[in-house]
Amino acid sequence: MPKRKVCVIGAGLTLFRRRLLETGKELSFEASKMALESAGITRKEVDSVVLGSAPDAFDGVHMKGEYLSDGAGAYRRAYSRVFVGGATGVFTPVSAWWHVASGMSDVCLAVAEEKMSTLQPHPAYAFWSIFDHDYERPLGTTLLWIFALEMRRYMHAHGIKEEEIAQVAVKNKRNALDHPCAQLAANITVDDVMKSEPMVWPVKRLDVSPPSDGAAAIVLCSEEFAKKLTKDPVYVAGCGWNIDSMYWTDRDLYYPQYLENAGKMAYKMAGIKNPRTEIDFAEVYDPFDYKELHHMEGLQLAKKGEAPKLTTSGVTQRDGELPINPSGGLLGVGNPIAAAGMMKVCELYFQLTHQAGKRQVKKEVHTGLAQAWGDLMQYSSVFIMRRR
Amino acid sequence: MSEKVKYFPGKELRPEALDDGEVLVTRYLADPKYDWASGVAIGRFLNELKNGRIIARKCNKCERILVPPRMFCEDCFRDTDEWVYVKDTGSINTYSIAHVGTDAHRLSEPLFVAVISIDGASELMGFLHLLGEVLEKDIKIGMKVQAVWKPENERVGSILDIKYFKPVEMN
Amino acid sequence: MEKISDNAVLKTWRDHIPLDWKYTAGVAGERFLQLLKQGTIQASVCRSCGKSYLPPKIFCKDCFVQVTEWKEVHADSGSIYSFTRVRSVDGNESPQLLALIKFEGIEGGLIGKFKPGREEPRIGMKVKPVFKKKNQRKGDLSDIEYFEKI
Amino acid sequence: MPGKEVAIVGVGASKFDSTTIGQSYKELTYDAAKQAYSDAGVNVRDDVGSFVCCAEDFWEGNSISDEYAPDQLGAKLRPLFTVSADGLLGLGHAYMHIMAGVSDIVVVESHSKLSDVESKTMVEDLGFDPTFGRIPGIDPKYLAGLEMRRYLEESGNTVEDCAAVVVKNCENALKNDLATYGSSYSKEDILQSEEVSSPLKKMDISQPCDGSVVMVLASAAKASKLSDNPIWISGISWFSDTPNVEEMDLGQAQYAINSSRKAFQMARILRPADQLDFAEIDDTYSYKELEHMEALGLAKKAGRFVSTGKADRDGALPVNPSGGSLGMGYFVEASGLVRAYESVLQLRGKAGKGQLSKASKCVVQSWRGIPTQTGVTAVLTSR
Repeated sequence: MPKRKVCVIGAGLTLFRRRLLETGKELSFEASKMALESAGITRKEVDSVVLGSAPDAFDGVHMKGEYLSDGAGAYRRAYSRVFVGGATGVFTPVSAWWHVASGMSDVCLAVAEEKMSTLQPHPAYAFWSIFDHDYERPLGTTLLWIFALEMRRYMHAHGIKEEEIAQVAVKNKRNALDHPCAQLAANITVDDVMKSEPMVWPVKRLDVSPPSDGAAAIVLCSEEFAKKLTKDPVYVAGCGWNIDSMYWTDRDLYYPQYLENAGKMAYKMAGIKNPRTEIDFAEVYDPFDYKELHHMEGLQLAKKGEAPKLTTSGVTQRDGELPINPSGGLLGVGNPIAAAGMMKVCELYFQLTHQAGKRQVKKEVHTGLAQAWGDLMQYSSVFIMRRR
Repeated sequence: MSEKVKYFPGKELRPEALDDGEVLVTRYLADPKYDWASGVAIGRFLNELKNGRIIARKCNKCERILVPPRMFCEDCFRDTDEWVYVKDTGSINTYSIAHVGTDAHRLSEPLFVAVISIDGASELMGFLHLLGEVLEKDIKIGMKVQAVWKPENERVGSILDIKYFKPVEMN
Repeated sequence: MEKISDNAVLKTWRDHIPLDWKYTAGVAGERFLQLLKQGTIQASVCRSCGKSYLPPKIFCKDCFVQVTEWKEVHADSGSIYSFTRVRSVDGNESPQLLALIKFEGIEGGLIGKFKPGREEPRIGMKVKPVFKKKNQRKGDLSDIEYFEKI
Repeated sequence: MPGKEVAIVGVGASKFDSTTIGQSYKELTYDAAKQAYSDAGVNVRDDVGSFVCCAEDFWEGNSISDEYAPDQLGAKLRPLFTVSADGLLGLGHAYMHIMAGVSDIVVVESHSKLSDVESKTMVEDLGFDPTFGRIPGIDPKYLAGLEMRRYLEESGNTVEDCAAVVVKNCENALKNDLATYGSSYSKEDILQSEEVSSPLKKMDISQPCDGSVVMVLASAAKASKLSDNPIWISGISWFSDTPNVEEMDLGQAQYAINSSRKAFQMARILRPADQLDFAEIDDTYSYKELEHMEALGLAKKAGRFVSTGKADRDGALPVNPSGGSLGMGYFVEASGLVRAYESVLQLRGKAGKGQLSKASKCVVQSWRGIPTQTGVTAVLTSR
C-alpha cells in the first residue's frame, strides 16, 4: 500500500490542431500554466516535474525531454521524462503519483506534449521505425498495419462487424462537439464511416484519430497540501501499468492481456473488486474506434466480445449507464499522442469536479478511469481518480 | 474548465503555411545511419533465410519452439537450448489490406499484409510478412500458406529473401 | 549461452532513418527572427521579475508567467562569454571561431561566428553583430554574418 | 531508518567493449540480467515487482525503444517503463517505487550499443534547439569547447589539470579488468592530441563503449533476507538547469551543486570531502570531472587536487578509481549506472586489483551530456 495519499488539484490543455505555430516548449508552457492556475498555485510550489512525450522523431529533437524542460516548468527542478509509447500520456501522471506517494515530492507537475506536424511529409512516417530494424522494417511497415491486423483478429474472434465498431467513431466525434479544444468533432453516421476511404482494411479514414499538435497538464500533490486548497479534493485511487513481450507476432491479438494486468494492478490499489459497477465512467484509449471496445474488455468493463453491444445499446453514451470517452476521445478531440492521453486524465478531473460544462455526464460520478495503450500493441497504463 | 476558462491557447496554421513562407521554418534533413549487430539469434535467423530455411530456438523447460528465434526464453527466463528448423509453410493468424504506405501516401496497388504462424513452431509463433499470388477476396484467417523464396543468388540474409507467402496449393 | 566464435557468421543489419523536419520558430521565435531579418535584436521582458530573454520566450522560465513585452537589445552592449575554435562536422572544412555573446542586462545571448582575421577573441571582449546585406537575410541566426570587436 | 530504506542487492554487467558485434543489445542485456538476478538470489518471474529501463530513441535507432525492453529482463507481462534518462535516474525511480510501496524488489537496466550507431555526431546535433542551437556544418561538441574555456577561466584550473585527469583515469583503468581504455599516458600525450573544439582536445573526450548493466533494488525488509552485504542508497537526487545553450552557466555545474546538496542532506553528509571514501563521477570530458568535483564539494581547487595526486587511488579522496568514462569508455545512458556498478564492487570489497583500502561510503554522479544541464547524485553506503 502506498505510503502517502496523492491528490489532483488542477488541469490544463491547449487546442489540439493538425498544425500549430507554437513550439513544443510553448505548448508545454501554455498547458502547464493553465493547470497551475486552475490549481491556484504557482511554479514556486512545484518541486518536481514529469514530462511525457512520444517519439523524438515527431518533434525532431533528440532527448526532447531535456529540450522541453523549461517550457514544462522544470527549470531548476527535479525533472524526468517518461516514455512508454502511446501509453505515455496516462503513464505520466502515474509517474508523478509515485513522486508524491514516495515522499520525494510534495507537488509534482505532470505535463504531456506532442508536436507531430514537424515531421514531413507526414507524421505517420515516424512509426516505420518503431518496428524491429532487422526483420520487420524492410517490409515497409506502417502503424496502420498493426491496427488493422489487431482489429481483424478481434473481429474474427467474436464475429464483430465493421458497422458495430463504427458506432464508436460516431459517438466520440459527436461528444467532441462540446469540447473546446477538439480538432475533429463532427456529427457523422455509421454510413459515413463505412463509406470513408479505405486505408488499411478493415481500417477506414473515419475509424482513425488524426495526428495533432498539442499539450496537456495536471498538478498532483500530497493530501496535506491539497487540504489547504480544498475540503473535497480529487484523489488518485489507483495506478497500473504493464508490458507484454516484444514478440507481438507470437500471440493472439484479439485480447490485451497486458491491459487486464495493468487494470488489476490499479483496481487492487483502488480497492475495486467489480470494475463494471464501481467505475462510474472511463476515458479509454481510442486512437482507432475498435480500440475503445478492445480496451473496455481488457479493463473488465465489458465481457470479452461484448463491448460492441454496450455501445449499440447506448450504455457508453454520456447519458448512459457507463459513459465512455465523454470528452470525445482521440477520435474527436485529436491525437497529439502523449498529450491525448493526458487530455483523458484532464477529463477525469473536469468531470469529477463538475467543470465539464456541456460534456458533464448525466449520472453522478465519483470514480473515473483513464487508460492509454502503446508500444507494439503491448503496453497499457491505467489511472483511476476518485472524489467523495 | 470549460466553464471557467474562456480561452484555449494555440495558433493554428494552414496546411501550406510551412511551405509558402507564411511562417519562418527551419528545415533539417537528418538521415542517421545504423549498423545493428543482429546477435546470435537473429544473426543465425537471417543467415538461414539466405539458405532458404527458417530456424527457431527451443526452450526445453516450457518446450516451446520460438520464432523469431531468441537466445533466452522470455517466459521461463533461462537460456534457450537448441536450434530447430521449422517449415516454410504456415497459416494466416491475421491479415489486412494496405492502401497507404509508410508516409501515408496512397499505394497504386494494395499490399496484403499478414502475421504468419509458422508450421513446426509452437502455436501462434510466427512473424509479419506479405501475401502474394492471391486475390483479396480469397484471403482468410487460418488459410494455409507457403513461402515463395527469391532465387538463391538474390538472397542476402534478409527477411526479404522470402518474397511473400502464397496459398498452399490443395491437392 | 551460445556465443559467436566464428567471424564468418557475424551478422549486422544496416539501415538508415531518413527524416525531414520543418520546425516553426514558435510565437516568440517567429517574431524575433522577423525582427532580426530587419536588422534588430529584440528580447522579451518578464514583467514579473524583469528578466529579458534572448532568444525571446513567451514565458518566464522562473516566474512562469506569460511574457508579452519586448525591448531592443543594444547591439553594442555585447561581449564574449566564451569562444571556441571548432572543427567542421565532417572534418573537411577548416575550423571556425564560434562565440557565445551575452548582452548587458539580458538573460541568455546569441551564438555566432567571430569575425575571421588577425584579431583573436578573448573572454570579455566587447563585440557587435554585423548583419548580412538585407537581401541575403533569411530570418535565421545566419542573418548575423559574424560578431566583431568594437 | 533514514538512509537504510532502499538497498542494491544484486548487480550484473555484460562484457564492456568498444564493439560487441557478436551480440545484439538484447543478448548483452540478458547476460547482465542473468548475472544480477543470480547475484541477488531472486527469481525474476516470481519476485520482481517492477522494472525501470533507461534509453533514448536515437541512440537505439528505434522510435519507441521501450518496446524492446521486456523480454531479456524477464519482464514480459510485468510493470516495466522507460525513463528517457541516464541509468542513475533509473535508480532514482526505483528508489521511489520502493518508497511509494509500488514494489519491494525493483530492477533497473540501462545499456549502450554505440557501436550500432554510425551517425553519432548527427544524433548529438539533434539534441540542440533546432532554431537556435544547431550550427550547420559545425561539430556539436562546440558546446563542450565553449564550456571548457569558460569553466577554466572562472575556476582558475588549467588545460594541464584536465590532462592530469585523463592520465589518472586511464592509469586507474589499467587496474580494472572491465575497462576498455586503460593506458599509461603522459600529460603531453593529451595536450598534443588533435584539437576538436578549443581548448578541448581529442583525448579530453571519453570514447564510445558498449555494455549493459542491470541492478536489483530491494526494500530494507527484503534486503535483509536477500543479502549479507546490501549497498544502501542513502541519498539520491536529480536536478535540471536550463536546456538553452544561451542561458547556461558554463562556469559551474549548477545541476551537480543542487542535486548533491539534496542527496548529501538525505545521507547526512555535511563534509563530503571528509566523509566520503571515494567518488565515481561524470568525466565525459576531462574538465567535467574537475567541474563536478567542485560542484560536489570534493575539492575547492579540483585541478590542483588532481594534479597533486590527491584524487589518485591512494590519495586523500580517490576520484574515479574505476577509470571513469575516460578509462572505461562512454556508455551514453548507461554511463551513470556503470559508475554505480563500479561503486558497488568497491563497497563490497570485490573490485579485484582495483580494490581501494577504504571503501564504505561513496558518491556517484551523472550528467546527461551536451546540450543538457541535467544530472543525478547518489550516495551509496555499505554499512
